[in-house]
Amino acid sequence: MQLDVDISSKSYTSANGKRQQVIAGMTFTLRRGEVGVVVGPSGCGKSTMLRILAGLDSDYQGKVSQPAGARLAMVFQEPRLLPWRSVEDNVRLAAPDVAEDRLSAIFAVLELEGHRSHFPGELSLGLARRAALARAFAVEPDFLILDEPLASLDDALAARLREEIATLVASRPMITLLVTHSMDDAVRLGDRIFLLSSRPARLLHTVPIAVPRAQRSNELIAAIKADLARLDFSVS
Amino acid sequence: MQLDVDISSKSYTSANGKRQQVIAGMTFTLRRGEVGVVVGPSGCGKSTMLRILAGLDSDYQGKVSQPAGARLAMVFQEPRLLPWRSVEDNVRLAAPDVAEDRLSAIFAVLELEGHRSHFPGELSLGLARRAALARAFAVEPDFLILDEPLASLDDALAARLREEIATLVASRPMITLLVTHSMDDAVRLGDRIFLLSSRPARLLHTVPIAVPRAQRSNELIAAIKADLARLDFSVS
Amino acid sequence: MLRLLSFALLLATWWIAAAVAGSVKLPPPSAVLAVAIAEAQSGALFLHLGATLARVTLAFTLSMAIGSALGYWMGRSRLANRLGDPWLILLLNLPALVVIVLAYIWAGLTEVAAIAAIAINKLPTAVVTLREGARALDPALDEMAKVFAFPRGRILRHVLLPQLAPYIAAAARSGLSLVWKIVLVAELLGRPNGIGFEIGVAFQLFDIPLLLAYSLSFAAVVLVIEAVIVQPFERRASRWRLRAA
Amino acid sequence: MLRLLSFALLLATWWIAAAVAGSVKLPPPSAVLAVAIAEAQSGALFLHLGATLARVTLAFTLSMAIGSALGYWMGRSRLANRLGDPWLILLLNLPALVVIVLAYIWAGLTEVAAIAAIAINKLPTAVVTLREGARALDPALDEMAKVFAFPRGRILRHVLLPQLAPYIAAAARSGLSLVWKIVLVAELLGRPNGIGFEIGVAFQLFDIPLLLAYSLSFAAVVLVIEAVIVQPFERRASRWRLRAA
Amino acid sequence: ETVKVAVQKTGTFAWELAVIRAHQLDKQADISIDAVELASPEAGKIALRAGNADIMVSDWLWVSRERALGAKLTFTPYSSALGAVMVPANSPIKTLSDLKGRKLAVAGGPLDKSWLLLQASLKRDGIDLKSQATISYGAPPLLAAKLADGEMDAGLNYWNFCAALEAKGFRRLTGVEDLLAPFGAKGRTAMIGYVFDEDWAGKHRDLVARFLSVTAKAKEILAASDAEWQTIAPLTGAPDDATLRVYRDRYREGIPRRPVAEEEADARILYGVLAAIGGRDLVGPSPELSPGTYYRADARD
Ligand SMILES: Nc1ncnc2c1ncn2[C@@H]1O[C@H](COP(=O)(O)OP(=O)(O)OP(=O)(O)O)[C@@H](O)[C@H]1O
Ligand SMILES: Nc1ncnc2c1ncn2[C@@H]1O[C@H](COP(=O)(O)OP(=O)(O)OP(=O)(O)O)[C@@H](O)[C@H]1O
Ligand SMILES: [Mg+2]
Ligand SMILES: [Mg+2]
Repeated sequence: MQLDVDISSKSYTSANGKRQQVIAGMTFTLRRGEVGVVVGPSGCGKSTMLRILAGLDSDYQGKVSQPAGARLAMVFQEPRLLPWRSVEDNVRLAAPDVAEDRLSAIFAVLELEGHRSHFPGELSLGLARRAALARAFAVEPDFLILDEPLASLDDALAARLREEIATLVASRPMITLLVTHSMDDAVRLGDRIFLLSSRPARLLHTVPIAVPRAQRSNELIAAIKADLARLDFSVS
Repeated sequence: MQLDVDISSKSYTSANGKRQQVIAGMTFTLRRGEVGVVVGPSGCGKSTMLRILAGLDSDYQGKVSQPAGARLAMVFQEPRLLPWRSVEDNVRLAAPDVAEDRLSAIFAVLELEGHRSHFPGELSLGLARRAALARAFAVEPDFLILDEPLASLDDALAARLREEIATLVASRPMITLLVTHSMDDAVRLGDRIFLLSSRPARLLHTVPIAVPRAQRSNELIAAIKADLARLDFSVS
Repeated sequence: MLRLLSFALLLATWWIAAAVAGSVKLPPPSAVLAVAIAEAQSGALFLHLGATLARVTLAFTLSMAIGSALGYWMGRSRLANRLGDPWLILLLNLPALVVIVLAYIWAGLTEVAAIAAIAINKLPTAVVTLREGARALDPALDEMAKVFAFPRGRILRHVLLPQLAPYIAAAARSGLSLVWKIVLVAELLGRPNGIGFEIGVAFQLFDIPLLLAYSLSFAAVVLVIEAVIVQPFERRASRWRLRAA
Repeated sequence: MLRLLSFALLLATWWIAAAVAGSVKLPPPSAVLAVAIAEAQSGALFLHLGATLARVTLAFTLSMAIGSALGYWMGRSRLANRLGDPWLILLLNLPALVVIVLAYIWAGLTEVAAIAAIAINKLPTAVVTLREGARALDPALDEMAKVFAFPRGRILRHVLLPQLAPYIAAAARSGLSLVWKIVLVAELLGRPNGIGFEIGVAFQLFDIPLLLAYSLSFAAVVLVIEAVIVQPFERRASRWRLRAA
Repeated sequence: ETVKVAVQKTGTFAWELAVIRAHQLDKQADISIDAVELASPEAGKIALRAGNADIMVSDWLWVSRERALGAKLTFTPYSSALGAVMVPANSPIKTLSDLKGRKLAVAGGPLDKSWLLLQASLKRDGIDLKSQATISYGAPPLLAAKLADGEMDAGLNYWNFCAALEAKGFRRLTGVEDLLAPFGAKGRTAMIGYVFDEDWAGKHRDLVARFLSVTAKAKEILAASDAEWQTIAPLTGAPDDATLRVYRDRYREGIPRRPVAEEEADARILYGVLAAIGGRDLVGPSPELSPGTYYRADARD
């Protein structure tokens, strides 16, 4: 089970009729158990790429072979909850088979226990994003796509949730693809980091991190970040 | 012209009938030229407070005296653009008197020139947030409210925009209130930092930063952040 | 309750208008009520009301179901819209009388003809409303449902119906009133019972109290259905909308 | 174009149905067209069509304007809704015949009475639809407009109307068809010209081709208005919706 | 044997049917009358066309028109009662020519036969009523009400509405049947009659004959017995005895008593008058009464 991505080009025609290339070239492969992290400037085409990988957009040039039969879960960049269903129902609708104790555990980690019966309109943005995370976790996916899952959360909570994602990833052999603007998240979570150019997005560098996630010391992380910063500067 | 805030309590009744206190006590004053930064855990009540200050919610206990006759601008936590109007129209509708060169300057800084005629649905989240920032900047407000304006942007762009906010604030004597989860933003931009408890939000600490914004060295900033981290930990 | 107050106000207005206009031009509520009670006691009211309600129910259900499905389809598929549009405009603008007369001529003066004709009259307005609703659907939620592999039924119930609910409500309310208006014509032209039949008779006799008694009996039924079933349900279903006050 | 194809298909269906059913039960398009041309040449068609269109335009404009305003108000204010609801249900479910007869009785057999009666018949369906639209308005955008101190006109044009547009479109399309249907009844019962008047005559003579010729003339007008004005406008106004394909 | 008839619930045919049922005239003639009750005057035509009725009530004008257009319908007289011009009791309108410049309500529309006959008759006196009076067309009951509350100066309406007005004290300016003689008609001509399909009648001659005799007997009963009118009073919708009396009298006057051949001869004359003024719109393609419009009970094939 692996994800093969080979997008040679993706363009949008906007309402004013102009055509605009958004992805100019992107080839990589992710294997089971691996976490790929995508980093790139705002508006470069990251979410567009994720939509293609999730099978939501087939209007592109190239070929993407999604892991066959894999259960997909995605945390969109906006929460995308059903406004007319409670937080709990939103999660249960995506994961009807989730056991009550697992659900409780997820809600506890995300500090959502008190909000189970709330409608999404009654949540703060941070809470709504966590609800979207809860939904993705509850699905127990084989292929997990996360589009900036930790934005709009405070540092302490974000750190805890990052640990949670690491735990989840370790617990099951799944393919994970994460988009983030936080180098810290990237280095702490990723097995490989994909650095994208600005629009049209092109895969500039693939930075593998060989040290297993659990063994990455703060020093190592700082070192990798420094390396990345140098790389990053050299292209943008 | 100043903003006096004295909210003793604010509660919501949710759809399931339960009543929940969100703000437990918040008293502060902001003067012209000052930048207040609000920092608090996710879901504690920050956006709720901003809505009260913006005059969007009057169902609370206490008293808020908005700066009389002040022109208000707000960057909501979500972009809140009119989906059926182009980016440029969205900005112009809020600021009909904005001069073309000023508009161009704003779009240039926010790297939105290429997106003027796009509809919001054709933007990435980061672009949409920048459009919302452009709208607030174009208004030339006397009272500026920013709810996590730099979330979902890449580090380089965020740093540039932070400078832009600093420039704007320096150029006009206005009252600014900023909510952020980034301590870096808080220390670099704030004159006073308000630390809130988790829900119900209570004003835990007010940390003034005496050194003018322009003169804050990286060391000073690191020192203040370290101080804050200690404070922060002691309460949460 | 405010609603009752408003209802009382309505009756009062009528009473005063009747007093001013004179009972020939507008009979007072009491006169109409007396006629209604007389008709009810003779059983005629219930007979006719029952017949009409049965037709309304059938035609309404049929046209809402088919109309909603067609409208949804036309709102989602450009091809379906292009193909269906001329038919839709024709059906929309065919007078009720014509449809009913043609239906009776083809299928005889039968219950089936009547109900089909009524349903055909109402169908296009449901299509038009639901088409707008389908066009306004949020693609972001579609994508969410697709990613999480929602089966069809779950999409319909939890993603589509809540978004279409205001359109369905509008189509249902105005549609029910349309069906009722057309049922009357159908009954007038070719049924031996029903409120429309009685209204026709009352009109020929120019018996205004009788006319009003039968006309209002249906409004009364709808009023009760609204108060007892529809509005409590709507309140529940729209709890998620957080409107100040 | 697809639309033309579908239109041709419609004509073909009619032709075949006429051939199968026999021209007594359903005259073929050619027969109806011949009658229409004869009526057009004598000028009668344009006279009656003109009279009806004038009434339709007036009653439609009136009822859409007032109905939309009332509907908006009832959707936004709970008080207005509570107060207006019984009246709304009554008006919705009052048969067209009754309203028209009462209007003629009170205001005489006049143009004013006819138009008022038609407008009153259509009014509640516009109210019901716009009320749903107003309930579905996004409070987040209201807040945005308030913060940036949008003046009333700007809110109406740039914030409210685009959100209400699908509801207005639904109310307008189904409303136009309703107005037209009721105009016919009003003309049938008490006007000396108009399509409804001619349909009444055709109906008395049981002259089906004449009946169809007049009925379809209005559908033809609407078809042209849709194709030339409404749909291009709608396409422009909904460019912002990004639907795949 | 069963005959299906379309009956307007408020029409006179319904009264006769009630008499037939009450006296079991149908049983005696060994036929069963299956009445399709309808609420509007035009519904009978639908019922006939749709095959739900074998017999309905309409006028020979329409039958002739339909024959000319290809539908082989046929007609046999039912009633010679026609509309009348009614004015309020104290109205200054004394003769038909006084209608000039007045507001006249005309039931049934521009092609109504009574209205055409009235126009034709006034044309002989050089009056073009259509342009010289203010005409309001509309539904008969509505116009009757309009005349009753004074919005109209005069009204031409169907006989039953006129009867009700008469009972309210309105004056009968003239009955349309009174206008016929100057055109050359020999007597009261029944415009209204039973209408049925020629082929159907051809196959059921005996049934038609028995049906006609049954209804004729009912007419005789209503002509002879005042008590009978009390029993059918609720059907007529008459609010009081006075109205019922006028209904009764007008009904009795309207019973056709002339031989069919005479009726047909007069119909031919009137057809010419109507065709001249109503034109093709009214009569269709045939310039004269279509042959076969009148049903011949004795014709054998
Ligand atoms: N309309 C509402 N009805 C009920 N509860 C609400 C409503 N709006 C907000 N809340 C609750 O109020 C609390 C504070 O919300 P608020 O949006 O102010 O949080 P916040 O501090 O801005 O959080 P974040 O950092 O996630 O944006 C949350 O617990 C939320 O569930
Ligand atoms: N439907 C669309 N039509 C036209 N252009 C679009 C559409 N969707 C996205 N774009 C454009 O494609 C580019 C990439 O968008 P995308 O959402 O993939 O960016 P992103 O990398 O996710 O950015 P961010 O970090 O802000 O989320 C943007 O410039 C955007 O304007
Ligand atoms: Mg994105
Ligand atoms: Mg917030």
